[in-house]
Amino acid sequence: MIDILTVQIIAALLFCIGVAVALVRRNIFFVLMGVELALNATNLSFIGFSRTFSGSASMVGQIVPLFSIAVAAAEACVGLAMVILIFRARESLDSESFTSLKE
Amino acid sequence: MISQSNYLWILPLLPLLGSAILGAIALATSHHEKGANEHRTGFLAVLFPALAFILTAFLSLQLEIGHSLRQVVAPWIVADAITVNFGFLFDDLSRIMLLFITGIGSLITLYSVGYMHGDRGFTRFMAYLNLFLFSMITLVLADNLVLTFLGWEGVGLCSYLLIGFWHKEAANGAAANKAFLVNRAGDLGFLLGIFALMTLAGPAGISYTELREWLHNPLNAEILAGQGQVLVVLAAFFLFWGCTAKSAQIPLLTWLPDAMAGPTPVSALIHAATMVTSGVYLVTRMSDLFVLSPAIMHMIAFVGLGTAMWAAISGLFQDDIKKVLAYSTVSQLGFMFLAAGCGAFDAAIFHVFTHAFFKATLFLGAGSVIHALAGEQDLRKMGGLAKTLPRTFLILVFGWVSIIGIPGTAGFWSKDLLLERVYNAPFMGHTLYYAALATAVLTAIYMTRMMVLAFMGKYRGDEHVKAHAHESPWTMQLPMWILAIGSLLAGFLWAGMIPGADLFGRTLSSIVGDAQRIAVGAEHEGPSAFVFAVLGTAAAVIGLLTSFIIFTKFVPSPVGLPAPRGFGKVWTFAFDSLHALFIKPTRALAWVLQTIVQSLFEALQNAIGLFAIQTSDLLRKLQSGSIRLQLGLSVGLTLLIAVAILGRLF
Amino acid sequence: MIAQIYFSVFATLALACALYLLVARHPLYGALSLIGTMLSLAGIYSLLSAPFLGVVQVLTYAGAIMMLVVFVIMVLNSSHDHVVPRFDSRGFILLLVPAVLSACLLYVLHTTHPLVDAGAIQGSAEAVSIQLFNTSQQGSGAWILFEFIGLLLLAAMVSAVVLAKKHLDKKDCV
Amino acid sequence: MLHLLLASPFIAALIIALVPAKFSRIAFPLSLLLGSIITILSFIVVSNGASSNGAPMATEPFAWFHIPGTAATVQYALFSDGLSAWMNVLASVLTLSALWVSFSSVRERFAMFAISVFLMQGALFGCFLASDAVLFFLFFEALVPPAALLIASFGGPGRKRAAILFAAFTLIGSAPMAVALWAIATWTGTTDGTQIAHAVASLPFVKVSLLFFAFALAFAVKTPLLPFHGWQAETYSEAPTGVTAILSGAMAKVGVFGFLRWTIPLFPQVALHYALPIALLGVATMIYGSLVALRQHDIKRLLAFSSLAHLGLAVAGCFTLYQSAIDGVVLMLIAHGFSAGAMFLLASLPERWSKTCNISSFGGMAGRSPIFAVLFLVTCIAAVAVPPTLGFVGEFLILQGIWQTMGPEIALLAGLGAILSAAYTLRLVQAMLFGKASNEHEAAKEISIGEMFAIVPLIVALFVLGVAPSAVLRTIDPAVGKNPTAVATAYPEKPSDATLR
Repeated sequence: MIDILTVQIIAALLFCIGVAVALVRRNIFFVLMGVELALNATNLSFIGFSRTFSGSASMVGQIVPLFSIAVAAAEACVGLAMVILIFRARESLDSESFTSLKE
Repeated sequence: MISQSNYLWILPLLPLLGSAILGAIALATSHHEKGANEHRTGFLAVLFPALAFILTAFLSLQLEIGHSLRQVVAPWIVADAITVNFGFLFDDLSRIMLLFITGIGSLITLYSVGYMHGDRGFTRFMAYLNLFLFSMITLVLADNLVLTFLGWEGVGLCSYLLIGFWHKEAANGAAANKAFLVNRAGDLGFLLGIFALMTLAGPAGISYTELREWLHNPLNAEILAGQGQVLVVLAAFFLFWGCTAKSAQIPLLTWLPDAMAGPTPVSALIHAATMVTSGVYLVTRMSDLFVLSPAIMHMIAFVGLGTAMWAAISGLFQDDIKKVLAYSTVSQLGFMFLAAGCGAFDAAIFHVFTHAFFKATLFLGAGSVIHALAGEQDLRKMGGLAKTLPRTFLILVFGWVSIIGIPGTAGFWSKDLLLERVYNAPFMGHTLYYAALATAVLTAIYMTRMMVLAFMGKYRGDEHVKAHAHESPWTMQLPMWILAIGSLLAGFLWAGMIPGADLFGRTLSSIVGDAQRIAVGAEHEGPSAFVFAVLGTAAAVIGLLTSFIIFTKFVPSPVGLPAPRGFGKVWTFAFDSLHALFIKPTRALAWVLQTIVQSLFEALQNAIGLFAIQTSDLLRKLQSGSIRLQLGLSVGLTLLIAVAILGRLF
Repeated sequence: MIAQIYFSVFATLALACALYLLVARHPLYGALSLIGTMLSLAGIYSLLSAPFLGVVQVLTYAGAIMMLVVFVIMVLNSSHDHVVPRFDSRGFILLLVPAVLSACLLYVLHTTHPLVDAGAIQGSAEAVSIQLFNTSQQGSGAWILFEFIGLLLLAAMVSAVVLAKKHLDKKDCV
Repeated sequence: MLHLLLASPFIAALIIALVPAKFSRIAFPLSLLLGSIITILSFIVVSNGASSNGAPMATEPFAWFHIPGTAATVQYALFSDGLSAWMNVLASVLTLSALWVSFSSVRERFAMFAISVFLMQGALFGCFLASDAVLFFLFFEALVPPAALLIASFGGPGRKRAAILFAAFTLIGSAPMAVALWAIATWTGTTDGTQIAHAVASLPFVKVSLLFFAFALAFAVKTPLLPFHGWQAETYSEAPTGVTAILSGAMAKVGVFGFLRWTIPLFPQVALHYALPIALLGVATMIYGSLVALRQHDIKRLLAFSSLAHLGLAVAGCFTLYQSAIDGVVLMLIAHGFSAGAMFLLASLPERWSKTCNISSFGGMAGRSPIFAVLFLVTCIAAVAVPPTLGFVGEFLILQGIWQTMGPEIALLAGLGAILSAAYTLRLVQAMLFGKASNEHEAAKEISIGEMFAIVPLIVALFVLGVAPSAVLRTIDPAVGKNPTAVATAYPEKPSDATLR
């Protein structure tokens, strides 16, 4: 069957790429999408590990990603609403220009 | 044998009372234009020392030789390791010292009533004089070292006040400062000597009688031989260090010539008769201690001889009449310490006694000359005064004759006895004797030079000063005459050659007798006293003639500063350069500390402040608004922490 | 054996799309590549005997969320957003953080050897629902979470509407 | 009785605060009245201290608050033996004369001045009377605000910086002490002064020395020892002279008092171990202070460095751990308190007359204001420790202690300091009193009767106590009466009970 170590490795890589996208790219959308990717990677790792439990415990490994998907959905929705708001205020999507919190 | 007496404390109290009253009068009249009435304050000023003299005379008559009166008034410092009390001891040594201190003190106070006539600070001067007498009496009468130290510093303070009496000119102030600081340096030595004695003999170390018993008590012999030996040498060294400052010996004598800035009665009383001899008094009082460390005894002898010679040489070159007398005082003190160093403590004290008389006569005579010439002190502007001031000239002749040592005068007897004892001293007695003889010749030379320049030849000053020159009033003449007669007859108290006339020697034997036996050892047979007398007179006559011949012809021109020229502006025979040896490094160190170290501390303070500001600025930059940086930072830091924790696990 | 092949295909596809997301020029291409990743992940889920999650993944993630994202990108797709530079100097410095992160994760994974437990049951929808809605005491109590998730989604929608609607009445709104 | 003494300054401050604004003119006489009442109270405490031959008076402790997380409950308990009684007398006398003299220079907001001075005095009393470490620490910290307020509102041109410097140094210095107190509470469960010594004895040496240095740092900043003296010159020259008199006269004593009461008896082994280096630091401070004082041109800075020097010697005296030296330290503190206080108060007069502190601008005061000159000269003589004064007795005992415990070389070094102190004092006297008067044209001013009344008792006290120091010694060291041992031992028995009496 599938070696779940590789699954975990892939999940880890995806997570790092997600973080990289969020940090490196200056466009707001990429930050959001990076975060989405990271979330997906965690779900994958969850499911990967759920295989290692026996009986009903393995099902828990599958329920949590379910909830995480729901939360991700809520987060994306609010995130995009804010993006619209920011865009309307700043006319630009570049995250460097939003430095009103600068000390 | 010590007997209890309960009115010793009146002795120091009298002059203290006098100075308090006079001080109050001075303060009260400080705002008046003219100051207090001079006759009344003058009378008061002389009254208290005179009373003290009468009481001393009465007490000394009552006291037989070998006995002493003791009185402990009240405890002073009662601490865990030491108890010091106000104790007074009136024995043979302090009797002699007190007699001439109070005697000469009252005479000089009477003299200064005339001398300071018309001076705005008259009452203040008298108050200081009385305060000085109080400290001097306490110094001599105290029965323990700490109370003597009280008198010791009190005397230093009064000499500071009196030297700087005419405080309008800054030079007097500087001289007064110098005197006080050098004395203070000596007092430090005195203090350390007291501590050494306290470590050696515990609380018994500071009171004279108990210390003598402790030193002679056989039980302590092994302490003295073993670990105590170092302490004995240390104590003797430090006490002698204190004496060198007070009696102006080699390392710490620069203050005495400068102390001539004070009024002449001050120089006469303090810097000739009483204060400077307190060093010799202390050495004699502690003779039991000094005798136990031969090394220190030799040091004293050599320092004394060195000072005597060096001061005599520099006395030759002085043109200011008071400076000549100042250096002659230093030289005579050198003689006294030479005698003490050679184990002849009683001869030293006898020389102190006679020196007080003839040096006071000389100073007072010089004072009346200066008074007559309206403050002129430069020998080169005098000359031929014999005719204009006959009586002063006669008085100075008496003093001059006595200091040179013409047979029959007080100076002759004391110096001759002293030189004889030096000759018989066990350690290098002969060489010391010959050097001392040479110094005696030098003394004769410079004293005659002074007399010749001042009184012989024709007058070199400006005429109208000479016109006004007048003899001093009776208040000045009377004490001078008494002292002049004293400087002639005082010698007979211990005329070596006249059989029965050694009253002086007998009185002192009880105190210094056994100490001298240890120092000098057996009374070995040397040449007879007559031989020494002849040698001494020969030295005096040779000095007199040479100086007479030279200085009647060669008359120095009255131009330029009255001080000796050469080696820089005012060359005081390397004493001041010796003095500067201490002053310059302290000033430099003070400058270094003040500028460098102080700014170092300030820089340190500011640096800490700056450092705080800098770091906070740095952190502020991190707060830039960019989201990505914040996100990166937070992920990065959590990662760091994770690695740190995980790292430690694996 | 076929599963291995499928798994490796899906895995490479997912990684490729993720990497493309990093370097995509336009957010739309990024969004599309993200959808690709999500679909391949759904495939992997079903291979790991979690078919229900695969379906949910496709349904909500790829279907709903990404559609919303694409829609918003299209809405805000005004001309000058190309100006936003893809990479800048700070970006490269920040690249360091994920690099270190991946190094750590790989190191940790390298030292552990997870083993597939035989007793793990096949994750059908019915098995998941038994577990999810098991209200008895020993149950995992996940059903409470399920109710809260409903509440959460409601709150998200309301806030999204409030955030965006407030400016609708202004004339200069987009 | 002790409670009344401690509370009286605060009550006095309160009374003056309640005086309505329009009666502000009576603030001065009222503050003098209250000040003298407090002084009488402190004299009563001293007298029954002396009559019962040094037996300390203590109040029954009652629990104040419990330090959370530790077993220690802080008690409010007061304890006064000879040392603290005399320090209280010193503080009250100085406050009274400071109030009197600085009235003419602080004319308008005198009420506020008086209130903060009384608060400072209250804090001083607290420090001297506290028997519980935390209570002592509270008053130790309470000293700073009123003093800083006084400096900042009534001081000279650079007063803001001086106040900040003063507050910063003292508070940062005493912060480690707070930590140490907390550590003591947790490790030993008690903060009562008397118990700490025994409780701490069982702790390992390293911990105890840490505590020792935390306490010592706080007091080293207060008395300024060498590295921590940065604040002193600045503060003393900028503060109003009346306040400086109290600062140097009484406040600096809290530092040495801290060493005597709260550092050496609490950690005797550590004190014994580090006695030599700290004593050397004290002597170094003295030498440094005197040398820098030699080059000062401002009177108050010169006097600041002179009190730095004197207190350096006092600290060196403490750390000889030799009983008679510690008696000498107490005498020295009282002597310096009176002499420094009198000197500062006297210095305030010429400063007020000619609006400048620079020495070179005076000169020839003896001719123009003779009474002031006499007082100034006598105070300088007392400050230089010429024998009949108390300063000499103190210095004598300290130098003897240093000679006994540390050998001749260090005693010689300490003695050098005495010479240097004479040097800079005489330089001051020479520059101010003698020589040509530089301001011949101005009208000659003279010290007024009121000011004389404030300063003369200080000087008289110096001479009277100088002649009869047993009045002080009897209250400090009841064992003084016992006969002195044959040869003074190099080290006393365990220092803790030697000094805790």
